[in-house]
Amino acid sequence: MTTSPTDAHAVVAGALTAGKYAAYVWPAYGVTLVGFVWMILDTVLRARTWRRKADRLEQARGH
Amino acid sequence: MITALNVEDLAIQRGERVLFRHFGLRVVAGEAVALVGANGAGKTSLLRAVAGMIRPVIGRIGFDGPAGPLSIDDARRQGCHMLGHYDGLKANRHVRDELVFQSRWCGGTAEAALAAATRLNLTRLLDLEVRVLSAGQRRRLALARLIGAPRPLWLLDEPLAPLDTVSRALLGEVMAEHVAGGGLILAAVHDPLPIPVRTAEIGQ
Amino acid sequence: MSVVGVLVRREMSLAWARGGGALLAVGFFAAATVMLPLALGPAPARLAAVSGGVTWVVLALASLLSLDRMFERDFDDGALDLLALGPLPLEVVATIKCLAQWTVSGAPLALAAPIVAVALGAKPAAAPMIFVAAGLGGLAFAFLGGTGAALALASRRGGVLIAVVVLPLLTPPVIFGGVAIENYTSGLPWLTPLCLLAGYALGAVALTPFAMAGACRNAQS
Amino acid sequence: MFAALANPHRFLAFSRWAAPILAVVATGLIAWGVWLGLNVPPDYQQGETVKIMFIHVPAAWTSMLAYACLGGSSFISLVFRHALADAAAKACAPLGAAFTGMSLVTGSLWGRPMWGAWWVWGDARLVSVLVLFLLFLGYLALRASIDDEAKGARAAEILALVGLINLPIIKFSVDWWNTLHQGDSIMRAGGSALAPVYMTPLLLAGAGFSAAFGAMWLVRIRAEIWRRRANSLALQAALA
Repeated sequence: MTTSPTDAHAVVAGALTAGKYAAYVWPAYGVTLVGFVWMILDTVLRARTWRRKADRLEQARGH
Repeated sequence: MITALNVEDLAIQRGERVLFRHFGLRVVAGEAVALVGANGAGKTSLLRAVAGMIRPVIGRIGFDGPAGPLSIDDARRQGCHMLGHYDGLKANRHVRDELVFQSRWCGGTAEAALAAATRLNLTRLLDLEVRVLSAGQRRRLALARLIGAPRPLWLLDEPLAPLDTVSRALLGEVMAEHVAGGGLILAAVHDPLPIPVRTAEIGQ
Repeated sequence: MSVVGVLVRREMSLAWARGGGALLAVGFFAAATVMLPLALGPAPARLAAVSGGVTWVVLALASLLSLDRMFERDFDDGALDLLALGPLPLEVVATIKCLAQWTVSGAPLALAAPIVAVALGAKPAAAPMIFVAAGLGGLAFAFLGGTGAALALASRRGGVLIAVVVLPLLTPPVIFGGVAIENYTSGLPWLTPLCLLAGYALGAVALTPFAMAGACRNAQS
Repeated sequence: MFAALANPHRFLAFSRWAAPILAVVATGLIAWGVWLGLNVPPDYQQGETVKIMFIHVPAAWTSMLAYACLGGSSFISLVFRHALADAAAKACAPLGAAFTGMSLVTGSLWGRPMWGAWWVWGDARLVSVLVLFLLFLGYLALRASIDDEAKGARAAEILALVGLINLPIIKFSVDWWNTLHQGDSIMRAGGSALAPVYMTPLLLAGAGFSAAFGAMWLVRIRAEIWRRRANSLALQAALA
């Protein structure tokens, strides 16, 4: 799908036009993005904190 | 008809803590065993494991009948009495109703229950509500089902606790008769039982 | 009298004493429905339109509220251990408890439902259907409510938790019951929804005792 | 397969490479699907709002997938007593609730321009997703309200199974209830008669959402394993 620069610009513009319902389309995508960001952050942070805690306790036990 | 209780290599875990490991015990007909051990050592948990309420992490609990091992579920539901700290009585019901229910439910008859009541001198209280009974009287009411519904294996968790000296002597007699009649008793106790017992230690 | 009879008699007397018997359930039922005209205004047309549906929803809530502590009292005072060591398995004990609950507060609610619905403006001709639907629905509410009560045993927080856990599961009977009443009053075919309601209720009677017994054993352990 | 994964160490090793790969696949699929979706010609009836479908419908699919995973792992944990299966169930519920929540909000935003109402009771799928959301809330409420971990786990597992058995019945009753109240016509956009130009981005986004759910689920299970390990280590240290 090789497009010259101007076409790329046009394609992007095409995608972003949401017509008169823009007020509903973008909030919907916004909510989904927020949802994903929260899930990813919560998941990754949870994994990191517990992993660190487990490793620290593992060292403390002299392993 | 349980003639023996076998506990082999039992380990019980509560939450993250392992209460005890490699606990073995065999109780045969005509024998009473006192479980001793520090508070929290797992005496109550062991009784509840034998009664089937707690699932042990490792180990096996078996019941032998006259003709070899019995089905565990039937043995428990037909041959075990368990008396815990709580007596299972409803405050707003009458003593007579609870007495008859507890005995009938465990396989006894109303007559046997009333006979047990006279034996444990509860007759004066029959028409009262459980609410007005003292702790000792409630414990005696709960004990009535041991006599009212004859079952071979008694699992008692500190049975003497709320009883006064007269009632303790009475319970001693009842237990002695039960053991003499080929019954088995496994009791978690702090103060010694009024009958000759073999002791089993739990915990370190 | 067999062991089952002994237990049934006990559970009936307990159910009767527990929620003040039918009095509390019907009391709540009436009180909640009185709120509706006060809130929506007395216009008969508006009230009549929602009478069947509102009766049905308030019936569900009344059923849930009147069963709390069904297992909890026995769990707290040690009777559940005694019941577990009885000749009948916990599944049967749970079934008998829910049936006692249905008889003691479900039946009076089913009797009260038509009266309340008609009071709100439903056609009196619909009364028999409302009674039957309330009876069947009450059965489903008693058994699913019992499941919620057993699950909440380990949590020391009955009441609202049971409602949060159980209400989504009540969607099918509420829909079937509401449609059955709706169709009956407007002359549409009402047998299918009624059979669906009966099917769901009987399914609940058949399956939930296993969940209740499992939850009780979990709480006991 | 379950026995193999039941061992935490083997699961940690497996998920160490599986989770990143799934994450990469998910990002690619979602980006591709959304990109195609944004370029789709406006629907004759709905105009641009049809673009919301490409995130609303996948979120609904994934939330149902999440509940199926919740029910499945609860069943395995209840019947085979795998501690890891319980960790999987516990890890899966919040994700399921989040996907259901997103699906509801996007569904409402989708319905608003077309039907003038923020919530469209007429759409059977929206209503069943709403009930699914309540089921997730019930599960999370029950689990949160029981302090003892082992008891809380089993009670929640029993509820998840009861919910799983009820899910098809709820779906049927809501759809059936919907066809009866034919008052307002249903939005056909999400229906089967979907032009391929709409279908491909929908499937891509759907696969992407599911892969994202899978990746996050694996990572949350890892977190749960470490949490339990940390707790038991702390306990042993205290008791030693």
